[in-house]
Formats: sequence, C-alpha cells, structure tokens
Amino acid sequence: MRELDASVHDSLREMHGYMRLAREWDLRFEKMFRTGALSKWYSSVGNEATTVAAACAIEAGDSLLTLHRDSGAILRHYLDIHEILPGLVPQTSSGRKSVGGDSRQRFLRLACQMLGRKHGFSAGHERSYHYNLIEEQHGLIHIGMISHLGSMIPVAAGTAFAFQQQGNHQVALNFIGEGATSTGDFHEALNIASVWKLPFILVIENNRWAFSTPTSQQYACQQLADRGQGYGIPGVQVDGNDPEAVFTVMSSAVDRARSGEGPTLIEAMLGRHRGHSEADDSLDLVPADEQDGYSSQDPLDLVEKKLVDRSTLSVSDLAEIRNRCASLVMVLVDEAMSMPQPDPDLPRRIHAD
Amino acid sequence: MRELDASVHDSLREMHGYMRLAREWDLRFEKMFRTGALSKWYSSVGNEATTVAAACAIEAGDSLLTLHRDSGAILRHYLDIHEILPGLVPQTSSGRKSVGGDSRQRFLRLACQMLGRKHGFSAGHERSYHYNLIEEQHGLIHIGMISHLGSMIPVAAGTAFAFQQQGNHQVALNFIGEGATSTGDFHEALNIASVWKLPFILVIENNRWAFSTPTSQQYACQQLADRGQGYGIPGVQVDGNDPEAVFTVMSSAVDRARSGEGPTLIEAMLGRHRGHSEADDSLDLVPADEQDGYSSQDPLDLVEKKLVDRSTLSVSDLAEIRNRCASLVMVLVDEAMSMPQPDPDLPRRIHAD
Amino acid sequence: MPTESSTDQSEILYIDAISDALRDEMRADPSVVLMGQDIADHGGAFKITRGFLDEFGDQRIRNTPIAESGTIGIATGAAMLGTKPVIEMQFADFISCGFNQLVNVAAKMFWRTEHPVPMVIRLPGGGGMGAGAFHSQNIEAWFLHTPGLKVVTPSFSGDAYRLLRAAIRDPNPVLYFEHKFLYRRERSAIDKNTTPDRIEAESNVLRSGTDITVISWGWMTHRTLEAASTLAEEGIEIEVIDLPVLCPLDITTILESVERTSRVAIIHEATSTGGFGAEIAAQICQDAIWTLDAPVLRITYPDSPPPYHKDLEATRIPSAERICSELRQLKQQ
Amino acid sequence: MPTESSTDQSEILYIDAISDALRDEMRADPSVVLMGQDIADHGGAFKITRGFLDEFGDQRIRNTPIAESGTIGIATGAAMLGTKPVIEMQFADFISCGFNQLVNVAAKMFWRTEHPVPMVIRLPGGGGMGAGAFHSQNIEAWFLHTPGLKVVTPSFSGDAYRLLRAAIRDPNPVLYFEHKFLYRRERSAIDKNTTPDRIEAESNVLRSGTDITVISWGWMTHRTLEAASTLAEEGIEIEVIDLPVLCPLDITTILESVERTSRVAIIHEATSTGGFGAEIAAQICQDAIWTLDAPVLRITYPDSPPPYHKDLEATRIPSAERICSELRQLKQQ
Ligand SMILES: Cc1ncc(C[n+]2csc(CCOP(=O)(O)OP(=O)(O)O)c2C)c(N)n1
Ligand SMILES: Cc1ncc(C[n+]2csc(CCOP(=O)(O)OP(=O)(O)O)c2C)c(N)n1
Ligand SMILES: [Mg+2]
Ligand SMILES: [Mg+2]
Repeated sequence: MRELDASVHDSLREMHGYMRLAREWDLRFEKMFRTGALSKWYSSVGNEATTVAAACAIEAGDSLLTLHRDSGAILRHYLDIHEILPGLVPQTSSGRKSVGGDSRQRFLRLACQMLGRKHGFSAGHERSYHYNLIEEQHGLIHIGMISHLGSMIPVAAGTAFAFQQQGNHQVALNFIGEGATSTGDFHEALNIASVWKLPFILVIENNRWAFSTPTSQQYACQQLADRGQGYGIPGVQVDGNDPEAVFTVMSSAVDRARSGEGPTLIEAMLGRHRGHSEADDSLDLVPADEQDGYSSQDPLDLVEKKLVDRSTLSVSDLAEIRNRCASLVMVLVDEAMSMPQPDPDLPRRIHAD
Repeated sequence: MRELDASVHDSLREMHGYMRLAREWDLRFEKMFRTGALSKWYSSVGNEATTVAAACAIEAGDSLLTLHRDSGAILRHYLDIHEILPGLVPQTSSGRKSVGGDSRQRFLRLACQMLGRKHGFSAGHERSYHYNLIEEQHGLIHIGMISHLGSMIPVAAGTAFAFQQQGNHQVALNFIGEGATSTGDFHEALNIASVWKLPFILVIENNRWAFSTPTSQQYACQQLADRGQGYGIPGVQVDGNDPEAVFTVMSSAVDRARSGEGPTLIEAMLGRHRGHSEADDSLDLVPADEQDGYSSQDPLDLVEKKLVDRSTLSVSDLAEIRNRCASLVMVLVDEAMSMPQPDPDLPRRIHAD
Repeated sequence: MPTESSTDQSEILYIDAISDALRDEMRADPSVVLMGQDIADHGGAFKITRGFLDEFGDQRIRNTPIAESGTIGIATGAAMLGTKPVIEMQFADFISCGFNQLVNVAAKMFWRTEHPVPMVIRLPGGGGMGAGAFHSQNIEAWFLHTPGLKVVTPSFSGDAYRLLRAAIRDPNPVLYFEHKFLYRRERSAIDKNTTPDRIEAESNVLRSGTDITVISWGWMTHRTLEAASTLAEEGIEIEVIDLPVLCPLDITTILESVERTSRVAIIHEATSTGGFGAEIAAQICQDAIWTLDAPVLRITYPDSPPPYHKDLEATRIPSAERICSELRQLKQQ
Repeated sequence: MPTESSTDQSEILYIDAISDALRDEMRADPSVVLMGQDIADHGGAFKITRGFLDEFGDQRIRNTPIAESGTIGIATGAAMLGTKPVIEMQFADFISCGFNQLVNVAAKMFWRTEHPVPMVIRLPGGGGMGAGAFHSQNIEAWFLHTPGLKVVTPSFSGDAYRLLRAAIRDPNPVLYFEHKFLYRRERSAIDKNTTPDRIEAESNVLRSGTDITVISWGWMTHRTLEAASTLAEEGIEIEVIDLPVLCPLDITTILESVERTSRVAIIHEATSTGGFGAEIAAQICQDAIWTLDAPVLRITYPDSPPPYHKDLEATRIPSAERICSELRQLKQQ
C-alpha cells in the first residue's frame, strides 16, 4: 500500500487547495442558479474530500469517469494548481504529477461547458458534466456521464479493459451515487470486472439520499461495501469526509488494480448538504437534525480545522486561499459568460467519418 | 423452522417418487430427441433432488416460476402422485397437500406442450417450458420462462409483491441457473425484494456450467450464496443432490417469507449430467473426472441408496417404482403424440379484450 | 397541489388531469398500486402524486430503488395476479433500462400464454425545455414496432384524464406518453363522467379543413393548431387530426380525411427515420394513394439526439413557422 | 471448421464467410477483440469462432458472463480507447437486455462528444427454424429509429464477408444482422480483396425488371429471387433490389428503379407496423409518388411474436408463393 506522501502536511494542503477550488466553483454556480443565470445545478458541495482525494490517487494516463457531483475530481484531474494559482500550495506537496497542457484554458472551457457556450467541450450540445475531455498527448482521459444512472459503470470498466488489453498499467476510476447501486449495470459491470480482473475502482459517494429516496428505501444490506464479497473483490467503507482516509483506501485499490489483481469497491460515506438539484425541494425531506449532523461534518471545515490544528496553515492563510480560489472562479466564469453562444446552424454529425 | 415430516421415511419416499417420475420423463424425451422425434431438449437430469424438494416446501396458492431444468418442480406442483400412480408412495407421507384438479389431464397436456401439440398449454405457440398454467380454483400458479435469462426473477418477485399487496401469506418460488446470476435482473429483483421484504425465494441451480462456460468465467466470488449479504438477506448454500437438505433449507426460507421477513437466496450445488441441450457438444468441455464426480453423485442414485440403507424400500421396490413411472410417462407421451397438431389458421390475439 | 375538487367539465391543467385520473382510479379500484422513483413523500419529480402517500399509504404508493428493469418485471408479475400497477418513469428516456422486460416479458405475455398483463407505464417525455439528450426523447416508435403493447399520447387535459383511467382498466400493458411541455401550458375541459374501460383506436378531428390533412400527437398537435389558424388567415384550410392513441391506430378517420383533402402531412417530434410518421405514410400510400394530389409530407425532428442548448433545440423541434411554411409548399404542389 | 484456405473468389457458406471475415480482420488488426457468451473453447453457439481461442488466445477471445448490458458497456468504453470490440450476441433477441447501453451510450456518444465508438455487434437473427418467440425475432427497425448506429443485413456470403470487415473498420457502432437460416443454406462467391473500411449506403440490383421493383434484405431477398424467377416464367419482370446496408440507406437506387418500374413492393421478415418497410414506403411516397402506377405494397410478418410450431411459423413468414401472388395482384392494379 502506498503511504501518504512523506510530507503529509503538504499533501493535505494540496488536497485542501483543490477542495477549496471545487467548493468555490460550486458556490459560484449555485449563486448563478439562484439569480436565474442558470436553469439547473447539481451541487458537489460536501463531496470534495472524496472526489479530490480519489483523483489524487490516480495518475496521468488513467481514466476518470464522473457523475454530477464530482467537480473535485475533475478539477484535480484537469488542472495544475501551481500553474493557475501559483504559490497557493507548496510545490513539493504532490504525490501525483499534474497532466500537461494549458490548465487555465481547460478551466475556462469547463466554465463554458457548464454555461452551454460554444467553447464548452460539447459546444452547447450537452449539458454540464455530460461531455468527454480526452487529450491523449497529456494522458488526460475523462469521460463524462449520461443521465441514465449506472450506465457509465460498464463503460468505465471498459476503459480498464482497454488498458488491460494494451498491457499498460493504467487504471479506471469511476464515481457513482449510492442510488445507482440498485441498477443492473452496477452488478453486471462489477461481476465482469472481477472475473476479468480489470484494473477498475468504483467509488460510491453514499450521501444517504437519492433525490428524495433514503437509503432505507434503496437497499437493505448493512453497508454497500458488503457487496464486494458477492463479487470476490474488496469492499471497503471509508469516511468520505476525510481526504486522508479516502486517499489511503484509494491508493491500495490503485495498487491492487495496477498489479493485476482486479477491481475494488469503495463506499465513501458522505453528508447530504444540498437538495438533489438546486431546483427542487428534496432537501426538505432530510430531517433537521440529520442535516445538522452533515453540516457539522462538512469536509472543508474538517480539513481546514485539521490544517489549523496541525499548525500547517493559519486562519488567515485559509481566508487568503479561499479568496484566491473564489476570485479565479469568478474571473473565469465571467469570462465564460461573455463567450459566444453556440451557433444553431452549425451542423453536427451523427456518424464519425 | 419446520421439521421434516414426522414420518421422515415416508417423506423421502414421496420425494423419491416425484424424482423418479421426473427422471423417467426426461429420459423419455431424451430418447425422442435422439430418434429425431423432437428437435431440441434441455434435460433436467440431475436437478431432481433440488427441484422436487423445493416444490415440496411450498403449498397450493404459492407461485412457482421455472426455467428449463425444472420438470421435477413442475411435476410435484401439478400432480397428485396418489391419483396418477395409486399406491406408489404411502398416503401418509406428504408434508404438502397436492393441488386439486385432474392430474392426469394436466400431465397429458404437459406432454402435448412439450411436443407442440394443439392441446399443449400454449397450443403450439410456445416451446417446451415457455408457458403458464394458472388454475385459480386449484391454487395452481405456475409461470413458465421466457428465453432471456434472468428476466423471470423480477416477475417472480412481482408475484410475491401481489401476495404481499393482497395481504395473504403466499410465497413465490423461482429457479435459475448459476449463469443467470450475472444478469442485471438478478440484482435489481433481489435488491427490491429485500427492501420491500417480499415473500420470495430464489433457488440457484448451480450445475457449475452455463452452456460451455464454467463458473470460473461466470463469477469470482467464493460462493454465490455470498451475494445474500449484499442484499441483507440470508444466502445459503446447500447440497442440491440431497432432497432432505434442500427441503430443510427451503422450509426455513418459506417460513421466513410467510412471516413477512423477506426473501432468501439459496444456492443448490448440482452436477452437470448432460450437455447444455441435447443438441450440442458442450458436455465435451467438462473434464472426464469432473463428469465422473457428478455421475457418482447422481441424486436419484443417492436417494435410492439412502432408501435401501434405511430399509425403507428394497431394490425390487425401486425397480417397480421405476417401471411404473416409466410406463405412465410412455403411455402419456404416446397419447400426446397421437394428438392433433395446432391449426395454423386459428387466429391468436395479440391484445387481451 | 392538484385541484382536489375539480368538478366535471371544469378546465384544468394537463398535469392536474393526470394527477386526478390517478387519484380517482385509485379511489375507485383498490387493486391499483403506484410504483416509481420518488413518488411517495416527494410526490414525484413533477409532483403528480403529491399527497398520494397520505391518502393511499405506503403499500399502494411505492418508492422504488433506481431499477427500471426490476420495477417493470415486478409490475408484470404483480399484474398477472390481480394487482394493477401503474409505474411512473421519472423520465420517458429511462425506460430503455427496462426495455427487455417490457418488450419480451410484458408485451408478449398475452400472446404467448393468453394471460393478461394489466399494467400502465407513465412516460413523461418530449422536449422544449432545454433538458438535453436524456430527458427529452420521443421514443414511441420503438414500442409501436413491438406487438402486444398499447400506446397513448394525449395532447389535451380531457384525453389525458380519460385515457389514463382507461389505460389502467385496460387488460394490456399500456404506455402512456405524457408530454412535459404541456404539463403547465395546456389547460382545458375534462369530463370525469366518461371513463371507458379500454384503450381503443381513436382520433380527434380538431378542425375541419379542405386543403390539407395534418396528423399529429402530443405537443405537436398544439403547434399544428397554431399553424392551422395562421394558415386559415391566408385561406389555407387545414384539417387537423390529433391521435391520442397510436396503438391501436384509427386509420379509418385518417383515410377518410385524406380522401377529402388529397393532401397530407404528418408531424411528430420524434426523429424522422423509422418514426411512426413513416408507418402512417405507408398506410396512406397503400390504401389511399389515388386520392393524393401531392406527396406525403413528414415534418419531424432531424435524425439526432436532442441538443441541450435551447437555441439548438429550438431549431430541431418543428415550429409553427416551419409547419406553416412546409404546408404552404405542400398546398402548392 | 470454416474453410481456412478459402481463396479469393471461391464459393463459401454464409456462415464461413462470417467466420473468415472475423479471422482475417483479427489477423490484420491486433486491436480487434471478440466478446460473447461461449465463443472461446466452445466456438460460439453456431461455431463461428471455432479455433479462434487457439489462434488468438484468451485475451482477444473473451467468453463473457451472461450480461449483455455489461458487455456492451465494456465494449463501448474499450472502443473509446483504441480497442475494437466485436460482440457476438448468442441470438439477436438478447440485445434487448443491453438496449440502453446501445441506444443511449454507444449510439449517442459520437454526436454528444465527437469521440468515435468503433464497435460491432453481431446479431444472429431471423426465423424459419421453429425456434420460437425469443430466438427468431427481426428487430432491426428499433435500431433504425436510433440515430448514431449503422445497420447491416447481408443476404449473401460475399456481402457478409466484405461488410463484416468494413463494419469492424468503421468508426461507428455497427449492428451486423446475420440471418441464421442462411448460415448453411446460402453459398456463393466471396472476394477477399475488396475490403472497404467504412459502411456506406449500398444496394444490390440483383435482377433487372421492368414491371415491379421489389426491395428486401436478409433471408427475404432469397425468397424474393425465387418468386421473381417464378414470375418471370409468367412474363412478369421483377427488379430485385437487395439492401445489405439499411443505415445509411441507398434511397437513390430505389427511387431510380421505382421511376422505371412504377410499381414497388417491400418485403421483410420483421413485423409490419413500424417496420423498416414503412420508412422506405414513406420515402418513396415523399420523393417518387408521381411515378407510381399502384399503391406501395408491404409484404411482412404479421404483428405478432414468432410462434414456435413450424407449421404456425410457416404461415407467418412471407413465402415465395405468397410473394408471387401478392406481386401478381400488384401487377394488375
Ligand atoms: C436509470 C435512471 N433512473 C432514474 C434517474 C433519475 N435520477 C437522476 S439522479 C437520481 C438520484 C440519484 O441518487 P444517487 O445515485 O444517490 O446520487 P446523488 O444525487 O445522491 O449524488 C435519480 C433517481 C436516472 N438519472 N437514471
Ligand atoms: C439474456 C440471455 N443471454 C443469453 C442466453 C443464451 N443462453 C441460454 S441458456 C444459457 C446458459 C445458461 O446457464 P445457466 O444459467 O447456468 O443454466 P443451466 O443451463 O446450466 O441450467 C445461455 C447463455 C439467454 N437465454 N438469455
Ligand atoms: Mg445519493
Ligand atoms: Mg448452469
């Protein structure tokens, strides 16, 4: 099992940097939703520890497949934080090299994608996180979601299959919500992946609710990690609010995958901080004390407290980091807002030539 | 947990009677296949202990959903053995009342169904075990298969749902092969059934091969019973060649279901005695010593040995039982062969009125 | 909250007509059970079942896990033994996940076994809301090529109400396509006293005209009506036939109308190739070809998934303007 | 065992043409991988991949668990990253279990993301063998109404060979419908030297005639040819157009032919309503209606699942006799 980077503090600082960036990203879009500049928003607030830490454990050349609450993983996968926010976190910190290419440009296109702009990755044809970004020269492989839950699990396993077939040692990382574990594709993909020993890691972001449906109406096992046994693979539950814990679990899953031993199922326990989407009232169904419990375990609060407790950063350092992240997001989103809308007359082919 | 009937010996004799009848049934059709009178046959040889014993544990009014190797369960569910073979087994033996109605007539129609005759349950429109027989007045609910593996699992759970909805205490019993456990429907149905605590029992007939595919290429868990934990339900592996063991496990599953505690997954370990169908060479792939192992554990041989060892029956009793079963099957199948073919001009409606 | 007290012949929203039909049929028939994601406490993604949990309890209002195939299969088994399930797909698009259960188990059951499967699947479908490729599709044609199903596509509140109740009473699996765009935009009279107990072939001649017969369903009927009034001002008289039921199909009314007008257009929001417009066109060309004075015109979505951006989507969905201009040309041919 | 040594232009069985195409393309392109149930040691239900495991090894010849959806999804992901999967469905009917993966993930991927998905699904389909409702269906129309797929339906060994290789090279998801009835009944010349690297619209005018254009594919092309020779003896000259590719569709050849013959029939084994015959009929009636001297005729399976009993099945599948008699009538109209 790979250990946390020797400079544990610096690694946590790096994870925190991306988590904060992801948080500011989401807060910005939540605000835009509230002011009517955006018609829908699914928030990643509360998922950052899991998604950032998991993405820290993979490398360039590995594939990432995300859903609607995975901005943390996407930002970690796309961006060199040293390039876009120089000096924000120590250069020495990373256990993982950033992929190459122009991070700022990618970030701007991501904002365009969210806003349906022409320069978004799908040129307005697809919504928010429903797109791919594959830059082979930089080892960047990111395949976005379709709406149908569960459907991307086999596809993710398929990228792992391609790696195995090509004899390289890359791995595939895929996120899903606990609701999607009820789909047939969850089962079919994990079973095949295990039989074929595919280098595949499935991370369940268990935020205890699927739209309005609590886990008690979604499954009846003790924990979803228990499903691992039925596939003959490790099933590990982890505190999804603790990036270090997630990183540790992920790292051993990655090692297992790279060494040809097959998939791992990780269940990261998270809080439900927002409604299903910002446009519905589903949060009303979450009892107040349950909500309070989640708020008190906000992963950003926790990581910041830890950084302060360990004297890695001061409260004012944190404020500065927050401000720099928020400003960068603000600038980029504003820039994206001023970019052109897609051209309705531009033809788009249905078949590849 | 319900115990085996007080008169253990008589119960075993009854199970043996149905097992023998099922075996002679299959042998007859296998022979017809070899002589070209039938174009295809999927044999139930080797599955009789599991299917007969499981069907002994349910009652009239319960639903039975079968696949292609479940003649044992079907015969046990349809026929009053005392009526069709008077005196073959003691009257006192049964833990289960037979459903009413004319057993011989049903048996004849079953033969017609196998042969595609007009008087078969589907009047020639559907093959072999792809039909339903529902006689509400007799509490006989049998829903046959479609070819698509796994598809009948949710349907079986749906009959359990109807029972739950109607507040009666009936249960649903469904058989599948171990190959069908890889389908999404296996997962979706068991998960929902568990969340809703449906009175549903799924029996996997694990004969170690799916067509030409060994279990090592089908799943990678230690045993399929391990999947139970992932649904929060009991998963029990049992020696599928031992009718008493199967009956015991089934009985507690039925009790659990009737008392509202939800589904049970039973994995019955069986031998592969025949090819996938009689028309292919898939048995060639089963190593000779593996085949020998299965033959040495033929459930009919085992049960007959037990009956002799226990001095319940003599070798000549067994021969007589065998002869009587074989003759009855012979007579019925011959009768069915002389029945009319379906009328191609008879219209069949696509919608119910 | 849907109008609890909506009286006979009152005007109500399309969405409330659906809600009322469900509620009224559940009150009338205790064997009706609803299943779907988030339909219980939350009242469904569109709030159509709001209040149902309180009134009918959690045995009859079943939140399902996210498992369309399992749900349809369970509904099928239940329907065979005296329960009448009505499934809400959260979006019509998701039925693809339960496709096999529907086309191979439910649809074929009656023909195979003569055992009826009385079940309804409600499918909120269609575009116009900028909801992208997976929340906007019009997929009725897949199921119209699947013997054993019935397919309903109401355009008005009255049909929505009446046909949902009829669908629940019908002993066959019925796909009930409800158009999301109409939920809060269409409001018209409903008659709660006429509740047939079968889905039968039917059509609505909404407007008589002598120049062109136009056939459509769902949202497109409203755009057709809009186009028809514009064209009427120019002296072109459109006969508008709405099809609230696509299977079984009322071809008779269509053929009679075409005989009178000699020109015909079929308008649908579904993609063109293999859409149900092709079937209607083919039947007309088989049975009424000599009455035609012009080629059979289809006005449809192009052959692509629905784009997300509203501007992109707007160019794909037949607009009243596009309908007008294509019909003007048809008139001249 | 398929003829290992089949030389150029030799006559081979349809089933061997498929086998050879797979083998030759696997030899030519190491990124091609086969997936399917029982395709490894067993060589597949129809033995098409017999010997492949030995030649190509178990990394490239993958027995899959019974999981059509998972398999198609894995193939899709693999195809996006440089692997070229060819899936064998054991029977075409089972693709319904992977329907969502196919229509929503694979089919839409290129349009959504401009990222190609080069993958092939082989679908042994069709009836005539008394194999019942779940091993005999003709389901191409579902996929012809699904933008993003290509659909191939070869009737002859040569097309079977050439188009399978082209399908594997094509950067799109291609559904390759192979007709089981033809496996060992059709034998004709194949040309191994012509291997295009895309599936494009194409048609075969197999016989010229002046009286009626008949369009068909798969097994029905053979019955059409049989009918055409019978009718030729009666002096009725049929122009027979075979469509080895249904999407993209070569409508040009069809329209040109109809222009010459003025009468047209479309024959398919799929059920009638919503079948692809409707689309072809609709296009003819949109673009060539004035050339017609008779209604457009469709000769198809009735709207029901395939019955098991051979006598029952035989009455459903268009026979050469039925085709003859319907075409005779068409000639008279
Ligand atoms: C196959 C399918 N069925 C239904 C939906 C509708 N739907 C979208 S998100 C959602 C809930 C997802 O819950 P979960 O997987 O727990 O993810 P979370 O939103 O909680 O992160 C549902 C039911 C869908 N997208 N796909
Ligand atoms: C969805 C689906 N895929 C493939 C098949 C083809 N098929 C028929 S039986 C079979 C093997 C079944 O094996 P198993 O479930 O173990 O049952 P057994 O025959 O061993 O009793 C296969 C692959 C099918 N019927 N349905
Ligand atoms: Mg969740
Ligand atoms: Mg088996």
